[in-house]
Amino acid sequence: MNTITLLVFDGLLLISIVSLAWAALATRDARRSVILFMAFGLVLALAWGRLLAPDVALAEAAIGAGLSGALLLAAVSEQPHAAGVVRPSISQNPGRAGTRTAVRWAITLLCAGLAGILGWALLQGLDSSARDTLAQAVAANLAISGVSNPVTAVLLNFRAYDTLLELAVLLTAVLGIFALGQARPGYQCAGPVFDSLARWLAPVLVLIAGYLLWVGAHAPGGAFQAGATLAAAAIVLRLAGRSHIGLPAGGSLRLVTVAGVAVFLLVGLVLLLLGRPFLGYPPAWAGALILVIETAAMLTIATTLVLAFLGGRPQALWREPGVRRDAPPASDAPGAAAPANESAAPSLAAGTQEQTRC
Amino acid sequence: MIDVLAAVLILLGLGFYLAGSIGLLRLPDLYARLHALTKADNLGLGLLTAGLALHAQDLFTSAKLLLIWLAVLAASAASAHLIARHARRRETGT
Amino acid sequence: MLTAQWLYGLTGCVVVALGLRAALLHPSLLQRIVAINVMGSGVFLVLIAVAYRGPGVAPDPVPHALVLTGIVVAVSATALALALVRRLRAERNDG
Amino acid sequence: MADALVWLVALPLAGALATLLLPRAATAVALATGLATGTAAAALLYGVATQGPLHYAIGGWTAGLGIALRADGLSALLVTMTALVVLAASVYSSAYFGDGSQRARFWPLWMLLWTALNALLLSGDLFNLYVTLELLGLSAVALAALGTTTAAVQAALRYLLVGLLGSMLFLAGVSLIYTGYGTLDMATLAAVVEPGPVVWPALALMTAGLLLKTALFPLHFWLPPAHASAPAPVSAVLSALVVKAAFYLVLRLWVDVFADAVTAAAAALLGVLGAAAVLWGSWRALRAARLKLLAAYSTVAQLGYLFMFFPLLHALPPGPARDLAVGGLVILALTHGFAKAGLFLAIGVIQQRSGHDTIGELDGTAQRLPATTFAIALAGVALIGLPPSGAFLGKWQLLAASFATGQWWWIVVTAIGSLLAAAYTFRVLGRAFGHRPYPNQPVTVAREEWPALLLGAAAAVLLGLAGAPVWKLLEASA
Repeated sequence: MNTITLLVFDGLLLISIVSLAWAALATRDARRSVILFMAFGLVLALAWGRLLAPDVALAEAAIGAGLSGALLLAAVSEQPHAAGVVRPSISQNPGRAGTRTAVRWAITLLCAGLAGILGWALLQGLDSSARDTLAQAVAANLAISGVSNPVTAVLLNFRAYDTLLELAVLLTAVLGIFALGQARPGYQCAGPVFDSLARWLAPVLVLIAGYLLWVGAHAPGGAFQAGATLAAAAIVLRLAGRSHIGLPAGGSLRLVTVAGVAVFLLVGLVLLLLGRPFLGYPPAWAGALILVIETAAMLTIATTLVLAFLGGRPQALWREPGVRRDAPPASDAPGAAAPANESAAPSLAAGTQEQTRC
Repeated sequence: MIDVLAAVLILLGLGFYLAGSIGLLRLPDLYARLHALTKADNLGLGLLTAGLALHAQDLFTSAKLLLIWLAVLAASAASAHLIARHARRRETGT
Repeated sequence: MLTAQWLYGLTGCVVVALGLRAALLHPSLLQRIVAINVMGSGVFLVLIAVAYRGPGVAPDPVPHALVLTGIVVAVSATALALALVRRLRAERNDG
Repeated sequence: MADALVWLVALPLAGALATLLLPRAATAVALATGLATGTAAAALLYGVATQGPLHYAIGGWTAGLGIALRADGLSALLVTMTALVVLAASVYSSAYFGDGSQRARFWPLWMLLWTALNALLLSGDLFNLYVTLELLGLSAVALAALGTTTAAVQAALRYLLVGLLGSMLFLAGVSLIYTGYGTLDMATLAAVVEPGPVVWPALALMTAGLLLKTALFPLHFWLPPAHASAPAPVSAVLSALVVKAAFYLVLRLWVDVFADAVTAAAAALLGVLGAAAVLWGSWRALRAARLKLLAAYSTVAQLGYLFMFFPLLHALPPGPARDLAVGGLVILALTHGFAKAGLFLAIGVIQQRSGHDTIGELDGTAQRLPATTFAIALAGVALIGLPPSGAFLGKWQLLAASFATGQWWWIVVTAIGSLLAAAYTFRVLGRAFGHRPYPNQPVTVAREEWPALLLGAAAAVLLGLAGAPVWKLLEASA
């Protein structure tokens, strides 16, 4: 009886995943597509839970569906209500409709073929028995890894180098966003209901973030989920129209943005200079070092995700050297990126340039 | 005994979820559908978490389950209000 | 090979194909970014399906860590892509 | 000596953080870190030359569990080339970017790009390669988007979308490999892998992703607009290093890790695509209206030569003939790196001084900017493959290998490609030496012209005359 109900549940879950994915990608309306994508992310988090991957389920719900959804919604809300910025798709767009449908069919067949090959290779691969070597190695070394949650052990000890580069990827994305222009204008002050919700929700989210960070050592949780929850608190405050959402200003903002990678690199290099391998924590100190790195990583992940949500350089907080009004010298010579004036399209609520105190 | 009570609670909760979903599909306009969603589903969730809390091994887990219910209550109430206000404003054009 | 493994794995392959098709064909820039995210989720579905070891057994933690890293990389790439779209639209509006 | 592997990644990353924390002193900090990384690259080259391939297990964990950094002759040479090209372009950038805020945004991204390049060239783990590919892609796009025109932003967005597609395909291949073999470390994989239903699709997916990122012929549409609209030092590094890093990965997978899973037909396909890239790239370069577009299409063409080596390497049995061919491939890649970087830097000087880079209006450039025109000429010599340049040695080995394996058609393509390369180089030089009615005084911009000249000289003369150590190093670390 048990396996039948499980099979039915699996079937329903998978059908909803595929249909949500298909629906999100088939609609012409960008707004509908983003909301369906967020639903797809949440159902996917359910799938991770079912496959006994609670850490990934937390991250998918918080970052995959939550923050990606927030970024996409903020982008969609700025878009003129026409169906998105229509541009030729990546493949050259042939003129006549006849060839265009031919190309569509060709690409559809190509993707179907890819799915077939991928599935066939996957089934062949699933037969082979060589897959458990790493799982056993992780279990064997878990005792000296400093944490008891195997996923955190892999993320912050065995494959710590991956996580270091991944934090660098996050930093690169934010620096790229800053180079592109100013932040979006703030939102209008929220009504009493949403304002009281934000007033109550933000502290609870900060508390949950601290709990997730601490629990990550021995149970599902960790720096990424905690950072995403902290970012959610700041984003709720910003949506409620607050101008001060907890981001430090000036030099300390730069410090917090850099803290995650800096602490990780510092710990690695200090260990290197002490004769141990790079990022090779001594077993006695591993737990404490991992907690220090995770705390810095949480702060950096939260800050960078909030800065990404702002969509550009927060003018008051991020000060840059050089001429205040950047005068563009010779033509292609890279004059300063002309600060993109705020796009005309109204955001969620027509935000005034300077936020009213609320 | 506990299992029977938990099963009853969970079944009741599912019933309210079903009612909420049918309401979402059948009711004519936005405001009615919002009612269906926020009222039926929240009550369904309350019963569901109560049933699961009975199953939970220790008090701490059941406390967390109830916390989930309270958070969803607050979030769905606020978002329903926002959606209704936004729709209202678009209709009356203010 | 467990039924859940190949069930979720093949779904992952289907989702990858859906994402790739929309990423290549969809006219709207924003939805092409959504398509790439969906394609990434499909690959993650394959990875986690491979890690699954059965109802009571602890799964293989390495793919879980890989997918966690992949999710954070995907969100940073999406943020940069959306900032580029926003800048492109700002340039077009006053261009 | 193996610590150099770690310092090569840690130093530029620390430089990126330092330039972000000290925006006013960004240029000084960046140049200092650059020199430190350059010495680390020299130490690595010396280490590989004396002790053979180096290996560093990060965190002290065994290769399967943890991530291993590895450097053999090929990656040591490419890391050294990266260091030299990035250092030269950094000196150039210190004079190229006018105002403070632009410079403060440039340096952190520049150092992150360098980190990604070194991390990619030294990594020995497949998933780590995915993360480095993403870091490389994002930093390259962010730098390319520093250009202020709408075209730059549009090209950067298309480059990002193509890059993400490529990374996703690569990740799909990696997940198949993990499904089949349960390990991500390339060394253990090389010993275990055998042709079969898992390896072929995985290799095909990974290669498709990498071909998107290295812009091989049918998938090259995103490269010319992205490289042509980016600022000059960024274009130089994009063309010389970023696309080459993706090529290095294809080479590493096809020749080293999955060598016995590669079939003759697959290698021939890469060769044919390479040949098509040579012809199409050279033709479009000849017809390009702007210098930067010419250089970008020339990149597409030069990469075609590198891909033509694949069927030859597959046909040659392991032995002295094959080592010579591999040496030829490496020296051709190195020469193109130096020459293309020098060319883009020189074009940047012309663009900044005369406000445009349209080939039609280059009259009098030789009088006005003598050193820059000389740098373009040196780079042209290396792109064509005239005798003193390293490219001559590379193309010579290409021809020799074609004779040895009897695959004569690559010779025809190389001849036509070199002819077209000569055509588009002399077209530019002919225009540059055209006289203007009233000659104006020559202008010299030391800090911008010296890097271009040194890179061009390295490609055109140094690598040609002192090319032997490349072969010795490759044998020492085979």
